[in-house]
Amino acid sequence: MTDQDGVLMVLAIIDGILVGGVYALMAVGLTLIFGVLDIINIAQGVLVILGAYLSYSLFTKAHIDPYIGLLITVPAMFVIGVVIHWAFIRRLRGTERTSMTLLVTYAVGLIIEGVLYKLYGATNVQLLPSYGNSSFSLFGNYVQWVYVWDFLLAVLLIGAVYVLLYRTRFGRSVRATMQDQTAARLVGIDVNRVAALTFGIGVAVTAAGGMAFGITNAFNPNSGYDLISRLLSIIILGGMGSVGGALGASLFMLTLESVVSIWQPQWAVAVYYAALVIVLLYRPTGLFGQKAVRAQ
Amino acid sequence: MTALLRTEGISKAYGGVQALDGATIAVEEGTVAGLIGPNGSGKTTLFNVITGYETPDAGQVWFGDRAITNLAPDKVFAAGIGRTFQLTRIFPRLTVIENMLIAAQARDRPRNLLSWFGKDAWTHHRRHALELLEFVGIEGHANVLAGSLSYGQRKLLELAYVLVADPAVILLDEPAGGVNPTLINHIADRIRQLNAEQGKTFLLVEHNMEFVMGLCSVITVLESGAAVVSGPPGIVKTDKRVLDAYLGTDLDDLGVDDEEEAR
Amino acid sequence: ACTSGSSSTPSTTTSSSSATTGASSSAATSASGSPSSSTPINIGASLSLTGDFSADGVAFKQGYELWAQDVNAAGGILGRKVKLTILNDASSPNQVVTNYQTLINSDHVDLTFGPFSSLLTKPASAVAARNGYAFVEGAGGAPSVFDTPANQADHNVFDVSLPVADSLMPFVNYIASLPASQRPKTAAYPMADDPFADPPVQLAEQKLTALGVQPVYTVAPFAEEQSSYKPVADQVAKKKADLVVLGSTDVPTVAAFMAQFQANHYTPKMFIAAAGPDQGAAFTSAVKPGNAQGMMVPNGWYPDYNDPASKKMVTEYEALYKVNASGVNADVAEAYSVGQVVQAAITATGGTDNQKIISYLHSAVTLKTVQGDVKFDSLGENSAAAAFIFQWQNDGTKYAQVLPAGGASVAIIPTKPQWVS
Amino acid sequence: MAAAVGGGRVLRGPCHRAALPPDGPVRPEGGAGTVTRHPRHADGQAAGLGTAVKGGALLLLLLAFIAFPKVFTNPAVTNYGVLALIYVTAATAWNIFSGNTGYISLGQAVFFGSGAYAMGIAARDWHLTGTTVFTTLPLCGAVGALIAIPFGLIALRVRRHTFIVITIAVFFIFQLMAFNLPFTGGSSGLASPFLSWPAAGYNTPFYYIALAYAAGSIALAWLIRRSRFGLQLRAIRDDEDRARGLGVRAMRVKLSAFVISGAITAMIGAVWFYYIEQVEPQTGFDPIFDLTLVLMAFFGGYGSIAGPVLGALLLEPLTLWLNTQPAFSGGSVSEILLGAVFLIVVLFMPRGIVPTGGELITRIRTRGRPAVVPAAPGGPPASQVPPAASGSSSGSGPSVGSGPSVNSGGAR
Amino acid sequence: MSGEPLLAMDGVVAGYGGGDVLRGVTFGVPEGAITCVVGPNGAGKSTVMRVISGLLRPRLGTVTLRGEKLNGKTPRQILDLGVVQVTQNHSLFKDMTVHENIDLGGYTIKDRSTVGKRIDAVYDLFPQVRGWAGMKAGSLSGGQQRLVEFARALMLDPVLILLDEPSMGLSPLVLKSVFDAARQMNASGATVLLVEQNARAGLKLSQHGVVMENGTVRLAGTGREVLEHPEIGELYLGGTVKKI
Ligand SMILES: Nc1ncnc2c1ncn2[C@@H]1O[C@H](COP(=O)(O)OP(=O)(O)OP(=O)(O)O)[C@@H](O)[C@H]1O
Ligand SMILES: Nc1ncnc2c1ncn2[C@@H]1O[C@H](COP(=O)(O)OP(=O)(O)OP(=O)(O)O)[C@@H](O)[C@H]1O
Ligand SMILES: CC(C)C[C@H](N)C(=O)O
Ligand SMILES: [Mg+2]
Ligand SMILES: [Mg+2]
Repeated sequence: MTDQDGVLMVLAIIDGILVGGVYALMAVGLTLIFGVLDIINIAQGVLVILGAYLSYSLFTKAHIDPYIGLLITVPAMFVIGVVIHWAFIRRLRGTERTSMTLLVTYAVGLIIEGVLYKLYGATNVQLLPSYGNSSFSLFGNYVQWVYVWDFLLAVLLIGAVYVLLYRTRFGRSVRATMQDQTAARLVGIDVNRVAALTFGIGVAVTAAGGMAFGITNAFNPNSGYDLISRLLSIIILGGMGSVGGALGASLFMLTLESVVSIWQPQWAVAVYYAALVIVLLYRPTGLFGQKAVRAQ
Repeated sequence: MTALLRTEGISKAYGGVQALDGATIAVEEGTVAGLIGPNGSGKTTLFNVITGYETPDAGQVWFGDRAITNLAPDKVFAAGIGRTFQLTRIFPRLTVIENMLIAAQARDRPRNLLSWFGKDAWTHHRRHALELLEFVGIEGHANVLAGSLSYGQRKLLELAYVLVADPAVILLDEPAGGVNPTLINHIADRIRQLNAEQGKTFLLVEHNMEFVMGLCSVITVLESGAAVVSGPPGIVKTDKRVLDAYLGTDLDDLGVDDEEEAR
Repeated sequence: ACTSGSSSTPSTTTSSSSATTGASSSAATSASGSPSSSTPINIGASLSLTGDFSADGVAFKQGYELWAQDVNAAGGILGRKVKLTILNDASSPNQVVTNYQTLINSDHVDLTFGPFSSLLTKPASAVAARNGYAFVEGAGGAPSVFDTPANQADHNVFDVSLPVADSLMPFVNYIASLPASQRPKTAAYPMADDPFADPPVQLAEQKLTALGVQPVYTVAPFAEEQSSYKPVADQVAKKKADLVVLGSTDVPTVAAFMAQFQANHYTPKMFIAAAGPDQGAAFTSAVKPGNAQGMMVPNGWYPDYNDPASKKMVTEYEALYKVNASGVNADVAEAYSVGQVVQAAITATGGTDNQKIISYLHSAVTLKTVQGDVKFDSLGENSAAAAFIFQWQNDGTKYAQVLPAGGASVAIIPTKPQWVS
Repeated sequence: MAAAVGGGRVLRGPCHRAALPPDGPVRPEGGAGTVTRHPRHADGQAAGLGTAVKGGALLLLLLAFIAFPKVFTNPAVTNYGVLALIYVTAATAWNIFSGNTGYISLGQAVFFGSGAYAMGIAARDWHLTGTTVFTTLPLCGAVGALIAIPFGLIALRVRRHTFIVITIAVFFIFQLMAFNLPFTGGSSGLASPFLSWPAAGYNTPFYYIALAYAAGSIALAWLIRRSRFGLQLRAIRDDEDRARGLGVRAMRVKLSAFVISGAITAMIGAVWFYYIEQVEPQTGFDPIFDLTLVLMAFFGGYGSIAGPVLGALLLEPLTLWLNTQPAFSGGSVSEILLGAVFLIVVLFMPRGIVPTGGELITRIRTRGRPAVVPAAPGGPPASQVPPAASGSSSGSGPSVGSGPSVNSGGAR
Repeated sequence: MSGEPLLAMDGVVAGYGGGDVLRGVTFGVPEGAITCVVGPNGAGKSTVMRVISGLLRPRLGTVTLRGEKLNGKTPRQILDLGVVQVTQNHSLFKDMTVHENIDLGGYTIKDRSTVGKRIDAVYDLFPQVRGWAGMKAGSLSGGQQRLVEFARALMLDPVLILLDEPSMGLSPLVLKSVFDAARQMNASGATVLLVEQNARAGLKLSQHGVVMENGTVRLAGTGREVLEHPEIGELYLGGTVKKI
């Protein structure tokens, strides 16, 4: 490895960490929905895009800064999540519940995507606040401020979700519901309400992920598809239901990818997935799996 | 005569909990042995270690003169040790009879492809399975999904499994828990009969003293992961340590009324 | 690319396989047998209105529709109105095959127009080939489109657009024309793994290196995944090359590279991308218009192209979609040209007989389109197409042809200005 | 959280104590849950009659499928048949492995694409043309099987969600290999040889080949379902560790099913390749394909043979058809409609078409009848049989939160 | 023996979708007493419990608590009326700690300080459980889990407590403490409805006995009547005082 490579390596690592923050932000909601509720949320990618479009509309139409706009988009997405759960997912039970949630979320994703096409067309857009590409220098490399904000936002939201799940009565009821619905009902938990709220929260935090995505990437209604398999693999690598794990796994994944792409960009994705396979063979419950809400 | 199944100094810790602490037991061939001990003394964990569901931190498991310590569950079964589970583990989405057939065919070694795909090759298993289901009184549920059985019925199915699988050594983890008393007596009779007629070896864990004391010729008492006493029922039930740690003041008081007649 | 080796004026009667001819005449002639002037000419196409190619597919649809509208406003072709049936293929090969089978066999369209992207053009053209349909298209430009066995047998594919491999040549020639001191010293060639994006970039790299431009980033292509863009762009930025030739296929890729370059306080002196900046307002809405300044892209068409049909198309488009001329996506013109070529063929052959149309289009005629001249070689590539290089100027409000310098309407901005914030 | 459950061994789930089925995190309360009785009748004669009727119906169905391209000769129609049957085969192959074992594979496109590429490469390198290309089908199956062995040996060491993600990972690795390996044609992919068949009947041979594969794989699925092999697979689905304790050699059994599934999928992938005449990395190794199979299986009903078949027969033509309707132009309308169809089905058939249908039938048939045969020795119950159902409970049927409630529904 | 039944089941028909499991169950649970239900495996005892606690809706018939109709109510509403159930199968939240499980037993108590007090009280009653507080419930042994479940049910002050086979898996010494606790709760006013396979122990503890068979009530009477009924004894209670 030459000196030059060493410099690029540092750069690649910084890149991985920064982009990892954005992916973590998109994955937190999925950790709640898939990892905790065991709902295979195929619509997560589309929900990210929906969040991005909400922020985009506020920004272009009402000139609300994307970060401040979260005060509106997060509650809006929460309502959307609760409605989706209340209308469709609530009815699913039994051993097919998990599999049928895939059907429901796929359908919801299709509909949201269709509506986005109707509203916004197929043209790619991006959230372009004035500070979008401003950066500061670190170890001779430039770091974009938005990535820093997104990273902090990810840490903040992940912390909030952690506190919510592990430090509150509501969080206890969520975890209880997911482990044993019957027992939860016997201790007086309204399982439908708890699940709907949790789903709502999962979708709500995705609004932040969408904003972060939209500020760092151009997108159109179809852009969500490429995200879902990455997000799934992130939360499994992090450990099902482990909110902190989602961040750790995002950083691992994006850093690896960006380091490999110094030399072999065409194999970067494959190297990440190969590493994923190897890690999971040795830690089937993921990097932070032992803290998972559910053991196997 | 050397013991058919032995464990030597098995230890197993989970975090701070020492579930097994040098547990050494021996089961002679052709006996009905008992394993008792307070809740959490490590009985189930010992079963798990023997049958390959857990890896011990230390110690050896011997089956005859073969060390089977770290064998996988299917290998242990193939060696001739079958077990039941305390918290039942049936196949909820298979029918009861299918549950039985899984166990019944376990020791077959199909020679050709056809016998893998043909089902008629094992109709005789079906007959045997139905007979056992009848014995435990759930033959009426043969074609019902096992997940819909009542708790006690599941326990009975567990028992029927291991009987139909017919291993040389049968480990039973609380076979009587949740089972109707009349049926418990039948089960005891069946075990005696299998033992006498086919020389089957049993090791059973039970909290039903009536059942254990009446059935077992040797009883080992486990406490805090170690075997503390071993001997015939008469000796064990009067041992001071057993009384203090497990049975309470004496056997006649099974936690019911004081005037409970001796059983 | 052309493996058949036939001369530039092939005789289509021999090149069409007999089986296909037999089968096709029933479908194609029955529809065109009695061209009463009242029956409309039914034209079918499949486009990616959703899915991966939707951004371009929708623009293409606008082009087809605009063409049909113009034709009908002018009284149709041979007195017959044009009726367009556009189906959505969701960017899926199964769907595109289904759509063309439906258009041809159920809707009995008279003629077919191509879909968007080389990926879908290949299976679609095979369906058309076996049914004896001419397949005029504007967005299947990869060499592999023309090499398919079906096309080699039936020669029914016609791409009205510029063959991709040579598209960067005007730019290369421009560099060659500069005095050595003014040429870029170093160049970076990042490219996405795509059959459309790679050939021109590879050719440009070869030629420019021969000219003495030192390649500083020639790493293998990156996967077209959003997570790849930032790291690759940052690596490229670190090389501080004077020239960046980006093998891109769409707007998000170019936008990502631009953003990362800006964040790295790196402005290449010249920045040319294989595709993306040609998409008009769709491009400027994804990057800051000010940053579009100086961005270059090869293409066959530009809004100021001095052609009456093109001017008319642009005016109509402006009115219809409320954008200025520079906001018109080049996809629109590609689609429009498809219509024009077919229109010329119908007029010349006096009907919608596909075999006649195929023969006609292979007869080395030169046709006029909004994209300029079109003349097909034996496998349907447009040998007459002129490659142009365009540049965004006036802070992203003007998209102008700058190369080749001779016919250029506007002078090139030789050095890309700093990014704006 | 002092004592973490579980050890490090990959092969054994750490949680041996729980009576938890490997599938189903929301732990159903033991017995509670809607459970439909197995459709087999205790009464032998009735069963025999039922089988005859079923067999007759199946035969008629098969004849209908054979007659289809003779009746509907329009290639636009037979095209639906070809694509639907390709998906029937692929979904059934998925079902042979995933439906039986409960290991949800989202990596079937690995086989599909490899089959397509195998045929493409073989035809290219051996200069095969015309119908002789079809002779490579067994080879394509062998390629699928060969890939399935290492793939399975790796992926089948982990369970549930981890397995799903590993299949996704392997899928992406294969897609990138198709992009980057020297013999795959790179991002341009491969074109199939040219078939000089007349357009009118072009689809028909493909239809019959696909039909043969579909019928063959369904028959195989059925054979497996009723065999010892199938029983072991389903035992693995319910509780793999327990099955091992009963002597089931889990890895061997799972892997066999995976290999069978991979071989069939690869062969049908090759058929698809020849039909579409191209394969590129994105179309051969298409993540949507993986998802589609799973959607089809769940839509029709997971766990039965008929479910995925029905799902494929309904969904593939429906999706294709919606997009061919100019009335839904703009594309997004057809997406919204398709989504709505899904949601409506889920609302009314929350367990998929086949299981919910079967459950309804059982519920109606057994209404007011005792559920069980007397469970213990003893005379008839002393108390009276309840009055006939008066419908007073106004449809408030039994509603238990969740439970092991799998229904066999149709073909089992 | 206090008179008015606290809970009354009248002609209850219920099932799980594959026919009726309960086929007209009628019996009363006298207030302030301990009532024990016995019967063979699969008779429907646990199903009765599920119907009472609202987990399963009956198809026909009524369940009333002090005259108030229970069917149609949600488990939460029934819980709020003071009916607490310990189920037969293990229903702990296995990946949560024992402490969290106990805490969740008091989920319906809004006031945190009351919850804290009750937890202490429960721990005092079963000191072993306090020792396991930090462990994951699923890692406990079968008997230990049973005990935790019982302890969790004691978090509320129930009017009626439903115990589905409390004796299962408990060692003799622990069983004694559980039965003692049940008796103690009964003494302080709670009505107990118990299902037991350990019929002699269960019936001895109870004032009333109910024998179920095949989804119906075969016999109801005082505990001793049931225990000494010759036919019942032979069929379900393991014979009359048979010595093994
Ligand atoms: N996976 C595990 N993680 C943590 N602790 C465990 C685990 N398995 C067992 N233990 C602990 O080991 C001890 C022994 O448990 P085991 O189940 O063997 O007891 P047992 O003798 O079978 O009790 P019982 O009579 O109640 O069934 C218990 O304290 C239990 O908490
Ligand atoms: N979830 C279920 N789905 C279908 N049938 C069920 C279900 N749970 C129980 N049953 C059936 O209902 C009948 C009564 O079950 P229940 O659990 O009430 O019996 P029980 O009297 O409690 O038996 P045990 O003493 O074994 O616990 C049994 O025949 C059983 O098969
Ligand atoms: C940019 C590409 C996706 C489309 C391009 N017009 C082609 O020929 O393939
Ligand atoms: Mg135990
Ligand atoms: Mg019960």
